[in-house]
Amino acid sequence: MELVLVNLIDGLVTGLLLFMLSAGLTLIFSMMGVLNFAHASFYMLGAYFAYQISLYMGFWVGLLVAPIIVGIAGAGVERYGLRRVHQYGHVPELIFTFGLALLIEELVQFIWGKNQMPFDIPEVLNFTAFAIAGNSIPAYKIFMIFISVAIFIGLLFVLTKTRVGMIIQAALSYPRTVEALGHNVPLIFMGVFGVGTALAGVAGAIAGPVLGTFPGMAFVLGSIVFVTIVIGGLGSLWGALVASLLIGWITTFAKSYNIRMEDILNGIGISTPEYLDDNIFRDLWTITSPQIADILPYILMVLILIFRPYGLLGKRDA
Amino acid sequence: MNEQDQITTDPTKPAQRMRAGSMTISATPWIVAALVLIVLPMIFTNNSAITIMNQMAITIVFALAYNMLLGQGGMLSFGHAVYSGIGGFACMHIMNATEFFAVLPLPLLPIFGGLFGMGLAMIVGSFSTRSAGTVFAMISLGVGELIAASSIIIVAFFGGEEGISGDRTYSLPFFGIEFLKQIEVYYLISAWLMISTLLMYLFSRTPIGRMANAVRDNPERAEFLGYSARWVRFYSFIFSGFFAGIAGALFAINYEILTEENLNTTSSGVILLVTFLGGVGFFFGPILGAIVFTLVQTVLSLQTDLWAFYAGVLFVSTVMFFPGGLAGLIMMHVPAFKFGKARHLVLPYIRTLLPGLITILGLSALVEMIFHFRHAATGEDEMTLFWTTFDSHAVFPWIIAIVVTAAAFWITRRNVPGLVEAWHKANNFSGGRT
Amino acid sequence: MRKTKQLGVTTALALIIGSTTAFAENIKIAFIDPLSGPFAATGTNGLHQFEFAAETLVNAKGGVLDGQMFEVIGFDNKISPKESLIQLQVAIDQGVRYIVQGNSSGVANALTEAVDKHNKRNPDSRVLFLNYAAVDPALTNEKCNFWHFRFDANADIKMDALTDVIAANEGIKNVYVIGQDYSFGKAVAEAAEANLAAKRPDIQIVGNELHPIGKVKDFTPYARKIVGAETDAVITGNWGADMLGLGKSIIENGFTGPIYTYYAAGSGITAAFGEGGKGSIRLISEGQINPPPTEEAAAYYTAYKAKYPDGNVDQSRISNTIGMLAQAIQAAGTSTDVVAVASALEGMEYDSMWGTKVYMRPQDHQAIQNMHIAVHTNEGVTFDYDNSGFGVVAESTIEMAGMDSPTTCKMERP
Amino acid sequence: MNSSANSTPALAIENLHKSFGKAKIIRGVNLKIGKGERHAVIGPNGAGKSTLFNLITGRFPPTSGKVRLHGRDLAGLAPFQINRMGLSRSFQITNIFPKMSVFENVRCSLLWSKGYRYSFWNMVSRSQDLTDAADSILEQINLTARRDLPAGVLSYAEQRALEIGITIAGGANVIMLDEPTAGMSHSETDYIVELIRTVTEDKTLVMVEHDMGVVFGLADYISVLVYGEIIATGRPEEVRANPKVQEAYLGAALEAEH
Repeated sequence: MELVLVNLIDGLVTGLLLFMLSAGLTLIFSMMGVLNFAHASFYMLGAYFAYQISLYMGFWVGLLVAPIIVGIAGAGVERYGLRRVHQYGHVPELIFTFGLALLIEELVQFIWGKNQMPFDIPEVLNFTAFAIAGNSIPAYKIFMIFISVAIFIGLLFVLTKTRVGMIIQAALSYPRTVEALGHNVPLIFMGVFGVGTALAGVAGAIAGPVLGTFPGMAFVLGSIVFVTIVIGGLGSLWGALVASLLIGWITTFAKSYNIRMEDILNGIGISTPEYLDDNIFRDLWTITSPQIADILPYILMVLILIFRPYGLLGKRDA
Repeated sequence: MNEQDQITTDPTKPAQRMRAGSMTISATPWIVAALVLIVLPMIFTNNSAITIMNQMAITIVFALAYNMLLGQGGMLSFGHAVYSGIGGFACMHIMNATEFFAVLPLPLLPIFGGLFGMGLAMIVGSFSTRSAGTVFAMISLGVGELIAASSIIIVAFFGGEEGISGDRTYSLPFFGIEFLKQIEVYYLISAWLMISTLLMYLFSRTPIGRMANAVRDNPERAEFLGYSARWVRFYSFIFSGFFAGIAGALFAINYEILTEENLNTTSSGVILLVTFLGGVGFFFGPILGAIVFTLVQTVLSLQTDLWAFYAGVLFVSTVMFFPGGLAGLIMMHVPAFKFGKARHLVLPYIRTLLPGLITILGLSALVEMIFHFRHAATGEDEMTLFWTTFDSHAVFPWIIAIVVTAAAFWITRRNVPGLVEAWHKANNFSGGRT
Repeated sequence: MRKTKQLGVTTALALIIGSTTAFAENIKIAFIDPLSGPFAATGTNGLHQFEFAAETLVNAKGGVLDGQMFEVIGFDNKISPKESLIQLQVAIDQGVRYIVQGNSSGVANALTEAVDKHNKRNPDSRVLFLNYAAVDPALTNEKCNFWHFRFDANADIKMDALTDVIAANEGIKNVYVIGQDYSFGKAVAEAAEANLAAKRPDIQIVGNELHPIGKVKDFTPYARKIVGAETDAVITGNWGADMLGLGKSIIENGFTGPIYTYYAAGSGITAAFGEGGKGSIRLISEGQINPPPTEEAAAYYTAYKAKYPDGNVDQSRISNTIGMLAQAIQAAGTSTDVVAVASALEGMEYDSMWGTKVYMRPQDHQAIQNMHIAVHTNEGVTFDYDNSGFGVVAESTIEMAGMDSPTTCKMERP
Repeated sequence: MNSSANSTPALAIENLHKSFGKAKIIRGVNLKIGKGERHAVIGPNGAGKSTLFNLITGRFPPTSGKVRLHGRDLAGLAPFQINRMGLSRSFQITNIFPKMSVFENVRCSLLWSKGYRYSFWNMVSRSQDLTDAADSILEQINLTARRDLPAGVLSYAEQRALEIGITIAGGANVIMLDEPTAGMSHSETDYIVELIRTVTEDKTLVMVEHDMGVVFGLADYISVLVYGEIIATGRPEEVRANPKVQEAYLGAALEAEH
């Protein structure tokens, strides 16, 4: 039972981290129709900027400043790159972000080299917050939860209580109408893109020390962020939250418990073949849940798309 | 930059006029292509050139197959490598089925690859082609990731990380040819390149091929013309899967090994970039893309470790400035040629592009120098660039590089208006371009 | 029109390829490993070590035979088997007769088969494949061939040596095995299980699992299971980001015992582990860095650091590869007849500056040498890694590890 | 209507309802349209004319009620299936294939009815019957001169003409036109009306139209749709004289007309 609680906390951390990325992405996607493939690259930039700043001014300044730089960079990309490509249609836009992701990875390697960066948890947070049945919960994880929740509340507040938020909300559901109402849509786009990428930057800055700061970190996270927003439903902030947590918990529990395919198959009445080693399906029989934990979200996404194309909480068709 | 906008934003319009006009199938380009393919290995006799040409041919078939979806059917796939990979893996298993392979002439093997690619496309297409757009794209991503991931887990079929390998020479000799030599493989691949390209071209001229375009542009209208958009997409999808499978089979024949990389999302992403770089709006676009990308990946990477950086810049700038791809860039000159005004462009082009080229080379020289300065071993200050050896830690080479680049850039900027004017002059038959 | 374009482009291609075939006299060694992409750090560092070894051990001493120099040419294979095969062909066309490669057993498998086929089909331009780091046992067992030589111990030999050390440690009662879900990770797990069962039947394997390779973002759940299993030691074959992620996570979640592994040093990993990994991370590898085994080794390392301040000599086998190749060419009296060179390599005994004898076993072309268990620490470190103050210090040595290890190789000689 | 009393009507609508959420847009429409009839549906804005159209052509599923084409129930059929049964429609907002040439637009709309279906063994350019048929339709809609231009560059009226061409090309015997003259100048309207008259010869025509001149010039019968219900159906003069219609709709419009 205690282990369940521990897993819930671990899954929550993973899920909330994913949420910080998917929140920005879902906003960007639903407003601009852009599948921003470079989103995870901004997350990586956040980690690297935070690391670089932390070398001179400490972790906290890094955490504060890096997302701002990332956001400005993101807004710049929108203003000088995406806006230009926008006129050609969605596919070129997407390919633009695709190429951008490659380019950012190369740039990062060019500037910081190809090695892992020794980006570490700050000393003040490097202790065990509490322990559940011998499983220590590091203080940094609690810190991550707090930051993510604070950002979610802040985002919710801005979106539901402020004028800008109202416009963005409207733009999520009726992108064309908002334009017709005379709002400076390009400026809103740039702002949303900047904020979205800044959120990814925050995620990078706080995840860099725990998940590693290296040139491949964007690729590792890359497509899973899309999976999240598609499962959650495009344009739905709550959907992004639900899907992020769902994925966080599914993968955590799948890793924690050794559920074996053989047991499942036996359970539904298929008996194990006698000569498993020669059986062509032997690899299927021996699959265990930790083995496929990080693939499960993709299965979930395909199923969702087949049976509920607008996602869990989405209103619009994907 | 504004001036350049005008040159580049609507390259497709005159080209479309062309395309609409020339619907008859002319045999000349095909004969020329076949001749070129026959003659090429006589010019480039060394094995590495042949290997690279084989790689190009395989990429061309794959990119054309991909463009059946993206360019002609309007379906964006993030997981198309799996269809080519499955075809390749199936062929590899056939190669290893010694008894069957011994009575099968190698040139027939790609048919099996195509059928397996098509088979998988039928299964996946049965649920993924219900709609185009994001749903299709995300299903393709999900399925692609799943199959790529299972390629490592399901060792019995995919062979795990090492993949599976075979020996093409165990097939039934084909008129005495055992395919021991690269050159023999080259002609086999070239033959299939011609066959597949011709078939894919002809496909685009069939009723279903035309309707693929119609569904891409306006699925609803197509439905009210009696066609089910879903079935049209499905047919495009399985034919694309078929030719992707052929590309996979050619890969199997050429490399005699298939691994996880034939299925993974990186390969799927690369083929998307290749196709787009060449230009999705034209049938021959992916051919150009495949040639250029293979050269960048294989030949440029021999020259510099930063090749991926240049490739990234190339892609991003193609998308930003030439959304029609390389083919679009070429085709926007067709009207000028047609109206016999192309000669007006020659001089302005030289005036602009020459310094432009120097600017680009100068910039890349600076990038290389920074890279060398930062990463070269201590004491190894010498670097060779453009056949010149110099000290990257001295000031002088930097000054030269910066001055040359800046000067070339300045000249380029100065000559751009002249080029724009010449461009308008060469194209003013249409009267008042927008 | 498009075909004429193709013609022009391939003319350029021929020029470029031709232009790199400049020097004729040198003995060319093609280094085919990733120089771009996620594994570029390891690849670039390996290339530097090869260049340095060729320069220091061969060229500075006047070369081999009548003054022929070694020239190491880097080919970027982007860790892709397909690209490796293309680059192999390009290398052969440039007159290369010696191929070195190490990263990824998948690539090594592709290369060894391609080299075998190439040598069969083109007897005039045969090449040797000197594998300096790919440890899949199959390469010197069922997939062995005359052209392939391995200078690193294979995964089985390493595990044999590693379990010797574990078996000698009475305090270890429970062991947890975890690895990446692919051939190498599985081979490590199987070897660990088999060896421990034979040497210390009382040791209980409390966990044995695989995780997807390169896809895990958060290792915490795995770490929790390991900590929860109350194990005394962890064995893993992980490398790269997966090693770092797993190791850090295990330690952060309160595990204090030893983590036995293969690849957890250099390429930024030592620096990233830093203080946290101190005393926990234990590596099995050939070549002793700390304390420096010989003065020659110390001088070699110092010279290397002077040239590449950001680099590490983390693969001492690279200098063995170059040294043994030079010795074999010298003994064969030719650098072009690779059959003679290969024959000279078979059964060679080489005195390495890293304080070991290296014996190239003729049955399977597997190098036999001393293996060490080294611990990640900052105490007693003469040569640190990643300029972090941390490095690996040898704790125990297994003499000529795997000397009588069995092999299924049936070597076919030309 | 009377003329076709014995045979099954081309189109029969029985007690059709459609709601979007709580809003009832179509509230029990009954209508029979005989073979060869030219039938116009008119009504004020928001009366549900386009919705009715979309229900008939299978674009939306009805909430309840039936639509029969030549006596066959259309319930649950997809647009393409309805089209294959001989019903073809145009759209209020121009709906063509803008990137294809004018000729190809027409040719694509011929493919199914000419029996080419999903074939991948025929070359469209080799099929002389297709080319001839497409060219003759271009002739009919007066766009021969524009044959090889991308459809997207045509003028608005030409695009509307092309749309009608596409709609009739498939050889359907029931043609439905959704505001074919919307947004046109007088001369353009005359051109389109003439065009419709010739191309729908011997076919059943159902149209929604605002322009009363067009309606009274073309239609044999008129139905008036107000708030989702048909308040009157009949010959133009009957409808014109119907007091309910005058009250609800026509009055103002007719006054403006004269």
